[in-house]
Amino acid sequence: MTVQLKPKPFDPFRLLLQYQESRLAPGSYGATASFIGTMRDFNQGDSVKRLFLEHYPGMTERELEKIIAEARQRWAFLEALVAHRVGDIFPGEPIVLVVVWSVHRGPAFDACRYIMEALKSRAPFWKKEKLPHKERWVSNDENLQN
Amino acid sequence: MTVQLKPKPFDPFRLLLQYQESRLAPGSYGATASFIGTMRDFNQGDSVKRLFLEHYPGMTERELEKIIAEARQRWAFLEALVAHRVGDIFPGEPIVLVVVWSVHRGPAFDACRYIMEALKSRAPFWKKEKLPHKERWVSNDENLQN
Amino acid sequence: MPGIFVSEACQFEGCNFMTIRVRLFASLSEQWQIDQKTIQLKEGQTVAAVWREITGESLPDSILMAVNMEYARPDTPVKAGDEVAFFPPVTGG
Amino acid sequence: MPGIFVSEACQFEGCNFMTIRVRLFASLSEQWQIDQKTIQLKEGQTVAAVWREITGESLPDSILMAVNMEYARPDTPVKAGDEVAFFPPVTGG
Repeated sequence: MTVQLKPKPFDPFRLLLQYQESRLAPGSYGATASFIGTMRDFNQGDSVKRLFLEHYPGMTERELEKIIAEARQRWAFLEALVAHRVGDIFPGEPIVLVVVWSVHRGPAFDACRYIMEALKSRAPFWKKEKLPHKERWVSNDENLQN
Repeated sequence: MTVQLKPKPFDPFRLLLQYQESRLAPGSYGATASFIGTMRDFNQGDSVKRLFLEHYPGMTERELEKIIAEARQRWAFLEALVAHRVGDIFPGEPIVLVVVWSVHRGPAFDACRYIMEALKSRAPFWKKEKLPHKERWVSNDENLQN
Repeated sequence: MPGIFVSEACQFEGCNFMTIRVRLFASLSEQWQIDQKTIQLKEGQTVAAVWREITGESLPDSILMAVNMEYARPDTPVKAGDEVAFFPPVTGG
Repeated sequence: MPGIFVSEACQFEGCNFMTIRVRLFASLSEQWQIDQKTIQLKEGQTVAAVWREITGESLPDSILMAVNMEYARPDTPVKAGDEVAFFPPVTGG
């Protein structure tokens, strides 16, 4: 179970594979469910040039670890990996990666989604969008849909 | 929307990335949900050495395309890719890949799971397991759990 | 246009037999030692009749079936030139 | 052991003030021009009192808060040495 905050752009599939090779024996898992959130170049009808992602160092990691621990109490999975960008992000760049490995598919699907939904509603991250002529903090209502 | 049957081992993330680069503009999608089913070296308490995956050429592809079409009627997503192995498969090798790209996360998660569940219950594939001292066809009851 | 298929299935006028291609898969193929087979069947028959024709038995509940690569039921009618398939519950993914 | 914290917060005996570290994030940090601030507060106060101390206003419903990096509520008590954070609803992922 690992939580990683990424100040620089990262390759989610490379990270996934590295983690998989270092933590899981081939043949031990039957299901890998993953989710990647990627920065779009539009939001709420506006063109978005850049995103700044602020977080609360210490609390953010702790909250993500709690979310994974809650998921482990509900579903039997082997491993989970959460990686999240912080800092300046540009369109097309990955923002978040959630991966869950399990023996059967149910727990992988369920835990992956649970972690992602909980992250969206509780993990201390804040997005500020750089539009062509202004900046704006993203509101929670619209973010929960994204 | 693409369905691919794979007679040889394939790299699911490489396939996903190739598809993504050829079909989706960077910045156009915000969510990528994927599922990979991998061959385990155990099932029902037995060690499994090899799997043979039979299918019904023509009907299998058609049924997978129908499943994707049904998902498209229910959820707004941009692209979906389904790849499935056929033939001899060894432990640790990927069997199935389902990926869905969408603007927001809900449709990607929902459609990915829907496609995977429908594939498990309807797509004409049959698994035969090679155990150390015998072979057996996998039963549907146990397969639906896997 | 059933007339076209009848003339395809039979080589003489007034024939009321049709040609059906039958396919079995997985454990059924092993059990009945049939992979693919062409049979002649009277017109106006159903999928269940195709099964009886090749096995001499009635169709078990647990078996799935397709006509021309679309899922079908025991009472689905078959016509000349159809491909009728029987297979056990699927186990992919 | 509150005694330890009191002696840390105050440099003389009998002091009933405590030192609290306050942090604001995102739009709140911009609005109040405060990123991080250390305040002295009477003992036995709550998170809501910390907010009043730094802004002079009462705590809006829409604001989230944490004490020592755990989510808290307006009536959560604070003690000497605590880190109290205020932030808008989160928008990660």
